Amino acid sequence: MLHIVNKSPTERNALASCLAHAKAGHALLLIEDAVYVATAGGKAALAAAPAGLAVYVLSPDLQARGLGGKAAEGIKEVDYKGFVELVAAQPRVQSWL
Amino acid sequence: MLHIVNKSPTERNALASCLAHAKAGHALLLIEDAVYVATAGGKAALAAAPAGLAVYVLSPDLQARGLGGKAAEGIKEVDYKGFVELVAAQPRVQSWL
Amino acid sequence: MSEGTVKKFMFVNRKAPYGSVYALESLEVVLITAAFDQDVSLAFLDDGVYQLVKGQDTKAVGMKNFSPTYRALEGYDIEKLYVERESLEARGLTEEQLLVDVQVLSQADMASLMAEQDVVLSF
Amino acid sequence: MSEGTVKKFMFVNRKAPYGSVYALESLEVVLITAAFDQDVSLAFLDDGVYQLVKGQDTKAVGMKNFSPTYRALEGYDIEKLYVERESLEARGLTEEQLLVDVQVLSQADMASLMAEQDVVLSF
Amino acid sequence: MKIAVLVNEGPYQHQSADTAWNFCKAAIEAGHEIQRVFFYHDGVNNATKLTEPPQDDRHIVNRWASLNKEHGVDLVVCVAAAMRRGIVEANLAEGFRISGLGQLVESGIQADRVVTFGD
Amino acid sequence: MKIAVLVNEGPYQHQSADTAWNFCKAAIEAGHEIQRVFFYHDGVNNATKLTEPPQDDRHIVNRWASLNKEHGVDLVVCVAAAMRRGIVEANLAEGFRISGLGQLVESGIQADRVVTFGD
Repeated sequence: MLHIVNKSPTERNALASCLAHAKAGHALLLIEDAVYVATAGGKAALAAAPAGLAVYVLSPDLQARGLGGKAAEGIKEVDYKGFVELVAAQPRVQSWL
Repeated sequence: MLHIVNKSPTERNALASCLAHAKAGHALLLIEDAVYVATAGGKAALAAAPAGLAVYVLSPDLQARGLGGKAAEGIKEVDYKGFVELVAAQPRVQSWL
Repeated sequence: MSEGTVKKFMFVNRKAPYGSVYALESLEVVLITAAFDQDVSLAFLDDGVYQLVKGQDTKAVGMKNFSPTYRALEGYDIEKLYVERESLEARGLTEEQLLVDVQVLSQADMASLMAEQDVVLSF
Repeated sequence: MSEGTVKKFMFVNRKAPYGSVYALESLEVVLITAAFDQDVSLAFLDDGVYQLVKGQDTKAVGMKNFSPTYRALEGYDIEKLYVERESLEARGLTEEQLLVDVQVLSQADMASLMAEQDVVLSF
Repeated sequence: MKIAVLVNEGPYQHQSADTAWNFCKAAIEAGHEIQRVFFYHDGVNNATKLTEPPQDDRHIVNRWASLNKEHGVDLVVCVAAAMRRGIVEANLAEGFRISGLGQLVESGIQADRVVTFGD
Repeated sequence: MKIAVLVNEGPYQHQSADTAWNFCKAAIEAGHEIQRVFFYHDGVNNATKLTEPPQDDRHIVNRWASLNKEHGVDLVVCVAAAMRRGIVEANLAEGFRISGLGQLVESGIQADRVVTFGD
């Protein structure tokens, strides 16, 4: 399963709910206003992530917000092409709206 | 100041931010998806309210959500007419969007 | 894929009713999906559990009360309504306050159920 | 009221940029309000502080980069930009990471400032 | 008292437009003047004459129009926000007018209160 | 791979429409098929031909239309959601078509993946 979160965890509960339902072997992609989670200052919000959850961040969204190249260790930056690859690689997609 | 909050505190941070900036003598009106705060099950979200903050809830919104007449003690139910009276009684209005 | 394909569709409801239109328009998709003879599940978690609270009365707000539709789902053979226990409890709600029969699941079981679906639509 | 009335307008920014249009369209109101010779303040708190982060580059998302407008505000005599310290700290941000000079206020001082306004517009 | 109203969200998607209309109606009934309703952001979508909601649902656009027709309420749509979203004279409902953001600032100056409805 | 896309928010107000378009473009460039883009909720507002964004901003409606023109992508607007919001044949941009929710269900059945973009 590819989980997609697009909201900041300091504004909404989407990330928290996603992490509570994600499982080992799943992937999480942070896009739009969720990319703040992928930086040193926001990473604490991932403390509740299950073991074995691979975390990705959409780099165009990081760049737009002045955080290009600032993804914290352990979080992989992908572009839209990488987004598509994640969708293809995981058997299902769930957006946490 | 009349503070208006329209989002559930379990979904967004608007109520928390409002309470952190409200002052004694101000009023708070809970409308739309914020009315859940006014019930026994949601009232804990008001623990951070400053002393002297008068709390109101819009009863048409409570009714729509199956909670008509279920406002917790200390929270006054008002209808749209009461909403208008609050706006007129307080010198300013701030919506926490 | 052939016309006879049956997939597992799950509709994830995480938002309160009336404040936004998602709950109502989600139901419209649910009904159509059932009409296509798919395997339909509805999940209610987080503020989505508020959608099922009994006694909704929208006269004073002047909006359409769509909550009777949840009761009508059975007539369309939509019987898999799952509600997350943790979400109910965090909101001080009990099963008795809900307007329709549901299966209450733990968060862990809800997560497992989500992971078994073919198509997950969130509104 | 006469045409010469000057009111205190405060624009409260609590949302991150780009995810929604509020930050951009809020700036449009700010500029017009200044053109009406009103007393304009901008408050940045909660995720609104992200609006001021340096180095925004929207080429890859294909959206308009409106962050240079914050730097242009001074030219319109809009100089009251207030940022809440608690919001910066909670997000691991420092004043040096912001693209424009601001006054950093405590939450308590921000609350007092809000309470002194004539018109508070939140986007 | 003169009350101005700002509507930041479109019809049906969020309750804001409903709440704002119910508020305006109650304010007028209480003898206040709605100095202006200003539609900004997706709020401009309240002004399209092409909506056709289901028969058993409320008609949000017509409700606004009736505030103008029956009470002369000034319904102003922000031109910049409207152009981004495809609201132009061609699909503008009767009772609304398109104008600039200056009308919102003027409301802030002239009205005793400004009440914002949004998401 | 066949990928279907669901867009739940209108243009400009939220980034969803931008992200969805960028995703579709990348998927096509990677050799995948965008089986359909279905516009639901306020997403139907992506289909108005009356938008006129500022010259220095992107034209979201035209970008969608180009996916149809250049790659034959099926752009479907939900009729029920569209009627509520004033999107009808009269203001429908070229490249889009109005149809029922069955088209979304069909996408769920026929596509290998459904990716939702919303608020």
